[in-house]
Amino acid sequence: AAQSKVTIAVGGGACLCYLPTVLAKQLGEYEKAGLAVELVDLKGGSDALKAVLGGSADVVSGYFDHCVNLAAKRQELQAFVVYDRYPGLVLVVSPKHTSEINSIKDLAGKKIGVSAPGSSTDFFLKYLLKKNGLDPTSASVIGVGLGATAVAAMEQGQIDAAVMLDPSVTVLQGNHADLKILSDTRTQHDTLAVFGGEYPGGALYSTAAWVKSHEKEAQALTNAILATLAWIHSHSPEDIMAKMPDEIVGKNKALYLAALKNTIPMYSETGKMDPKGADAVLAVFSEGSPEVAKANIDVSKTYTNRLVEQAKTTGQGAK
Amino acid sequence: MDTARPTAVALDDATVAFRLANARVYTAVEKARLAVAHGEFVAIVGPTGCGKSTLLNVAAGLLKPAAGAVRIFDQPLTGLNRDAGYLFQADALFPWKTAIDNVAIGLEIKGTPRAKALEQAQAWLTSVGLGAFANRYPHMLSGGQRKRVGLAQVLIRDPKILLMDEPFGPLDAQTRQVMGNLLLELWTADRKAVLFVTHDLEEAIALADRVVIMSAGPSSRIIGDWRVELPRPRDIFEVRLDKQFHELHREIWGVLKEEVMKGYAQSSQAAGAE
Amino acid sequence: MDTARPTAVALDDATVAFRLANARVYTAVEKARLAVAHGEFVAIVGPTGCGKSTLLNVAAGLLKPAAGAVRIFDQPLTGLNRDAGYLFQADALFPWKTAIDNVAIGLEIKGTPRAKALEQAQAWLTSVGLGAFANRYPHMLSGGQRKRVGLAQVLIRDPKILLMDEPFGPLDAQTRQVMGNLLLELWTADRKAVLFVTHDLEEAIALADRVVIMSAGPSSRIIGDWRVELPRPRDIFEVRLDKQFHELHREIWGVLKEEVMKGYAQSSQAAGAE
Amino acid sequence: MSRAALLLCQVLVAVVALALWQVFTTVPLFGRILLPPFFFSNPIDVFDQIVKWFSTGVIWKHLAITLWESILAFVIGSSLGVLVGFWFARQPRVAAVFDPYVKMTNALPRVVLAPIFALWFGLGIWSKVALGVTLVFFIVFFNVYQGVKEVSSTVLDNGRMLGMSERQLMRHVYWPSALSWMFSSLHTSVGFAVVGAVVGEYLGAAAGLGYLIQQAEGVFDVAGVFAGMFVLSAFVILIDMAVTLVERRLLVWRPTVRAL
Amino acid sequence: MSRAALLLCQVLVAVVALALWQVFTTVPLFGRILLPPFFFSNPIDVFDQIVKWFSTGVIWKHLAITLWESILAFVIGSSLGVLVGFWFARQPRVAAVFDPYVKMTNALPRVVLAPIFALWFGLGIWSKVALGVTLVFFIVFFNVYQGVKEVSSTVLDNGRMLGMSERQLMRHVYWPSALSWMFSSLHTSVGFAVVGAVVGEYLGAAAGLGYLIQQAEGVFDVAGVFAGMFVLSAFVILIDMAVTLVERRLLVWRPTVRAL
Ligand SMILES: Nc1ncnc2c1ncn2[C@@H]1O[C@H](COP(=O)(O)OP(=O)(O)OP(=O)(O)O)[C@@H](O)[C@H]1O
Ligand SMILES: Nc1ncnc2c1ncn2[C@@H]1O[C@H](COP(=O)(O)OP(=O)(O)OP(=O)(O)O)[C@@H](O)[C@H]1O
Ligand SMILES: [Mg+2]
Ligand SMILES: [Mg+2]
Repeated sequence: AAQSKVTIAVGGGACLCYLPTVLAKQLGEYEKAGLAVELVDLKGGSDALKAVLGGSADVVSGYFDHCVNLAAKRQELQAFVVYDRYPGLVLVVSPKHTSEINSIKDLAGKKIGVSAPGSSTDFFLKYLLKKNGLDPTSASVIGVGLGATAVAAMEQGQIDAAVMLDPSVTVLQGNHADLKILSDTRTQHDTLAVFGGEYPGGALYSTAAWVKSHEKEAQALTNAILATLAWIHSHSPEDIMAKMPDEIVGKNKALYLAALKNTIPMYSETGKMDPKGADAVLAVFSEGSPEVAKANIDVSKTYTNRLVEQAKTTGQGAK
Repeated sequence: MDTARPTAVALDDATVAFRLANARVYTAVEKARLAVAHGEFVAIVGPTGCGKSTLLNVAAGLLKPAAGAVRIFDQPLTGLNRDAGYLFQADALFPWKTAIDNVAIGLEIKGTPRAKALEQAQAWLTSVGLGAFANRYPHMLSGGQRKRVGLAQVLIRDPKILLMDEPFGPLDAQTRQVMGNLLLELWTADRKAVLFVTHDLEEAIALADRVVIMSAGPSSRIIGDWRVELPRPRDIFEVRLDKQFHELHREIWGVLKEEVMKGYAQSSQAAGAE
Repeated sequence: MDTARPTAVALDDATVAFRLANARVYTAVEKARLAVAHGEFVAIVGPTGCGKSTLLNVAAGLLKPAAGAVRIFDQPLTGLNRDAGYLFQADALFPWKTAIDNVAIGLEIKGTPRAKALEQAQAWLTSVGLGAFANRYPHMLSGGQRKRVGLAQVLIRDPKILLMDEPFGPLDAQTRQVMGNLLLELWTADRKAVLFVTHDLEEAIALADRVVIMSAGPSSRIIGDWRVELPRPRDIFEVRLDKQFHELHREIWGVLKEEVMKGYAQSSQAAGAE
Repeated sequence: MSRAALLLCQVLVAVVALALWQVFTTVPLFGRILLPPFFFSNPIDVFDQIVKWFSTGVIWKHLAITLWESILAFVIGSSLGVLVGFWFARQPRVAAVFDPYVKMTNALPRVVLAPIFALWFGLGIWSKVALGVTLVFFIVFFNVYQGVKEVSSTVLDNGRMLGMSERQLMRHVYWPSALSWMFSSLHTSVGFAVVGAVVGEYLGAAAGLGYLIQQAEGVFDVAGVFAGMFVLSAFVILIDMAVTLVERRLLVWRPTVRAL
Repeated sequence: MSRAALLLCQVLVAVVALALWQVFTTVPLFGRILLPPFFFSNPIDVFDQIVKWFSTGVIWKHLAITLWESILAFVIGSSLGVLVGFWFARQPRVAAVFDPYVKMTNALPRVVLAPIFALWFGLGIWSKVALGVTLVFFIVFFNVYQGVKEVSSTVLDNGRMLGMSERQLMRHVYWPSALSWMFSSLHTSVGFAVVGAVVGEYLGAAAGLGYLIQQAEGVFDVAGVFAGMFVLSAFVILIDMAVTLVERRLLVWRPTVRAL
């Protein structure tokens, strides 16, 4: 059958949180579902999203929270399959400041790194502070990115703590066995504790209009992702790593594997959005952004579980 | 001056002033009045720094006089003087062109096909004694050689008005005469108006119909205008043996010498004058 | 030449060649042998393009001869000739310095305090007739004015050897004489070795102890060397009335004229020669 | 053209550009909006944002930091460029040996070097200055290097014959002669100094215009992004004016108009 | 210095630099490793990575894309720079009016513009080319603009008196006279063209050296990052050589050595 072409903009392909999108390509799941998918790597989730809004890509593989955020800007985006059930954000204390900081409460007045001001990591931090009874503005926020800059800043103690993602967290853990972690949403425990439910991380989403007009492609994508998720949970981390392209694994395989092991529980088993999680996203963003708080967003419009459910009923996806 | 011929270049009381630092103004030439008829050969002589080059620049349209007017063939001059060929006092060859290309460009600009332009350029280089130097870039030529390439560059265009600023300055006496005869030949064959600046009074008299003397600057003026009634065609070397030549020379020389000494005294005043 | 005096500049069979395109070589000067004693004034005359400037460049250490040697005060010359002052044929003033700064720099380099250097520079400008032009940048001066600033720039340093390439070229006859006398005065007061290139044979004889004639290029050689036995001190203008002067002039002129015509014939060969 | 007329023309250009921007972002032409407001905001919103920044005063702190970084990057980068440019031009052997390495270094994407800068210079202003320096340096260096080599050989020979030492040649010949080359590169590099500072902040900082812009980007506030860029550009003009003043002062000797 | 000796020196510099790098990243000095391998990798690993890329052939595809982007950016950017530079220099009014806007534009951080380029030019090579063009253009523009203004006034007057039209002046006077200015800027901008392409890929792409570098960075594979930068730099040298060849050809008329 003639394959439809779909371009997926990935918000930073190296991040383990986006692994299912890449793995699906490696496993050939997209082709099986009748799609020719091109993955384009962008620097961050918001760049990926802009690529889709600008029309140069069809679907974003990125964090769901942007859908909510953009609803406040009257941009209708809709997530149709969620592959991360936990957000994977980790609040880590710099090895140089381990002794001073024992809980989130100690963060008042400290310098805390986030990937970028205004990013998900920033909002997450503000939410945590608020939840722990601190003024969200009481800590000074420094953008340090997600990569080596963040690691350097943490190692040198230029910042007191940081919100990080994998593999950076694993790198730090590898160098510092006693690394102090204040909140680890790679785990079910902390995710539930912080958000009171599963909190959606990476998802495939696009404009509501696209989802509507490209029902077939969206369904195919959903099927491919669900198949991949099932494959992930039925294979060992080593198997998964073996499937990933060399340039993404890099030379330090041990590091990648360790990070992967830390991350695997994060991947969703169902591909479904937990409505509580969606509400939590809104809550988080309302905290940091008055604009979102005021916007009267109907969260239920920002996602749909319909395609996942259809996949299940037709039995194409997860076995 | 025979009034039948049109005036090729006319300066009507042209005054030229330069702006100096501190908003002061230096009047180089004041109320210069000069008319060069078509086909007339006028030599300008004057002490160094009196404003000879300035006058040529005005006639070329490169400088606007602060007061007075310039007419070219009875038309007021606005912008460049398109009828004139100008051999500059300073080096003005295109350093990125070989000697032959420097000469040929004068024709190429008019649309002459390149092959033909090169052929003529080679002929011109040969007449100025540089046939063997066609492929040299200007920096590989001696001072006198560069000047002669410049001469060929101007002459090849066959302009109606020739402005020449010390064209034979860096040449030896012999070559000067050869070049002078070449110029006269050309001018006789196809009469042009020539404005010729030189420091060599003998050369001026030997070549020109009229010799114009300028006073020392600042505010230099035209202070003398002699007709040279020597018969044409002249041979530059032989004309010097003429008695009339000597009388004229002595007469002009007297005026000139006085002027130079005056200028020297004027311009060498102690500092603070400016 | 009186052998008691040391030799200031000696060229021992110096041959100078230039590389042209296509790996060809142009031999400008061949086996030039010339010795200038300390305190001697030597004028070089020759047809245009024969290699006069080239010789001065060699004596200045700016050009290395392809063969032969250069000695300065009996030492082989390696690198620049630090004893020489060189007045270039082309414009070589620093365009970013005013006239007075251009002159003063010669002293400042030696470490003279600026105030004193400026004072002397002003005095020098006055002697070359430019006292009132001290604050002009070179582009605001006429050709002859620039040359005179250059002259002052070289003379103020009081070098032991003077290399001068057509120093009076763009000056009028009167100013030439004034400058010539100035040069002679200086030279008499504090004898220097002078190598003086000129196209004006009369000037050469009037100024120099010896007049050297070069043949036309390529591969030009020194073909004549005349002593000028006119008594010193000389007045440049009056010396021309001397009978001896005229004889010498006629003699040298005869050789020179022939040379120039030969050179003209040689170098104006048709294209293809190069 | 008189100063007033010139200013008028300049203002006119700005007005037309802003008007077009406003129209294209708000009025649909041929059935669609040419510049989607999501990407381009519109001049009114941008202006609002700028006014808000200045009226509340929040901008000053950020602006001061960015300006300070830019100026440091500019000064350090161009001084280094001038020094090394002169050095290379005067030491042809050194130049020949290092030439390929300089060119290689110039091709390194500075963004990738950000972690190393953060490591060496910390997250404060110095890592941003370093980033700016790596941009400014090369622009100035290449021009000064060429400028020194372009010195008129007659003038140079004159200097040498007047007995100038290498240092005096530098001061009296090479330096003034290479000035217009240097200033040309300075005009280019003013902009790049600012770009370096902002990009540096963008990659990791706690304050500065780059930080503001990134924050605005994070919440999809395009008006904020554009406002940041405008404030930036306006200040570049100011720095450039300072450069032009110095240039005029140092290049008085150049021929300008010929006569009255 | 002969060619062989020069080459030897150059190799020597490289060897020394690599040796120092190796030592500093592996041997602790004064109790600590000066260049932590986590940030600096070491030459051997980098070399391994490069060899692997070339032996498996994966690099070619990426390299080809990046080179193509760089060359396009370089050619388009410098052509535009030359054209606009000439235009501005010959139209002083246009130049005066637009001058501040050009300078403002030059100060915009290109990284921030990436989404707009993606909007206009898609995610393929053209958005990267656009980014490179915005860097190259300004460098060339400012130099050409200045170069045209530096034409010797005597030579220019001579051209005008010979009756040259504006076009002929352009071809026979301004262009050859501004050439050395132009080439100086081209040497600078070769590097910037590549930087533009890589940064563009770094911000969003599916292939190219910038993409490779970003992937490597994402998994903290510093050797990969450095390997990418090395391959890049090596190719810049090649492009620069091509520019130098053209330069030599066009500037034959310049005085070089004086005598045998
Ligand atoms: N741009 C300028 N600014 C100020 N003064 C100038 C400028 N150009 C020329 N002058 C002055 O105008 C006067 C006339 O200059 P001009 O070049 O016409 O002299 P000239 O007669 O050609 O002299 P020479 O025989 O030395 O070439 C001189 O005193 C000179 O200093
Ligand atoms: N760089 C060069 N490359 C090739 N040939 C050169 C170079 N410089 C000078 N020449 C040639 O060498 C010869 C001598 O030149 P030089 O400048 O010494 O002549 P000159 O005697 O000073 O002439 P003039 O009286 O015209 O100044 C000339 O034929 C000239 O063409
Ligand atoms: Mg003159
Ligand atoms: Mg000469």
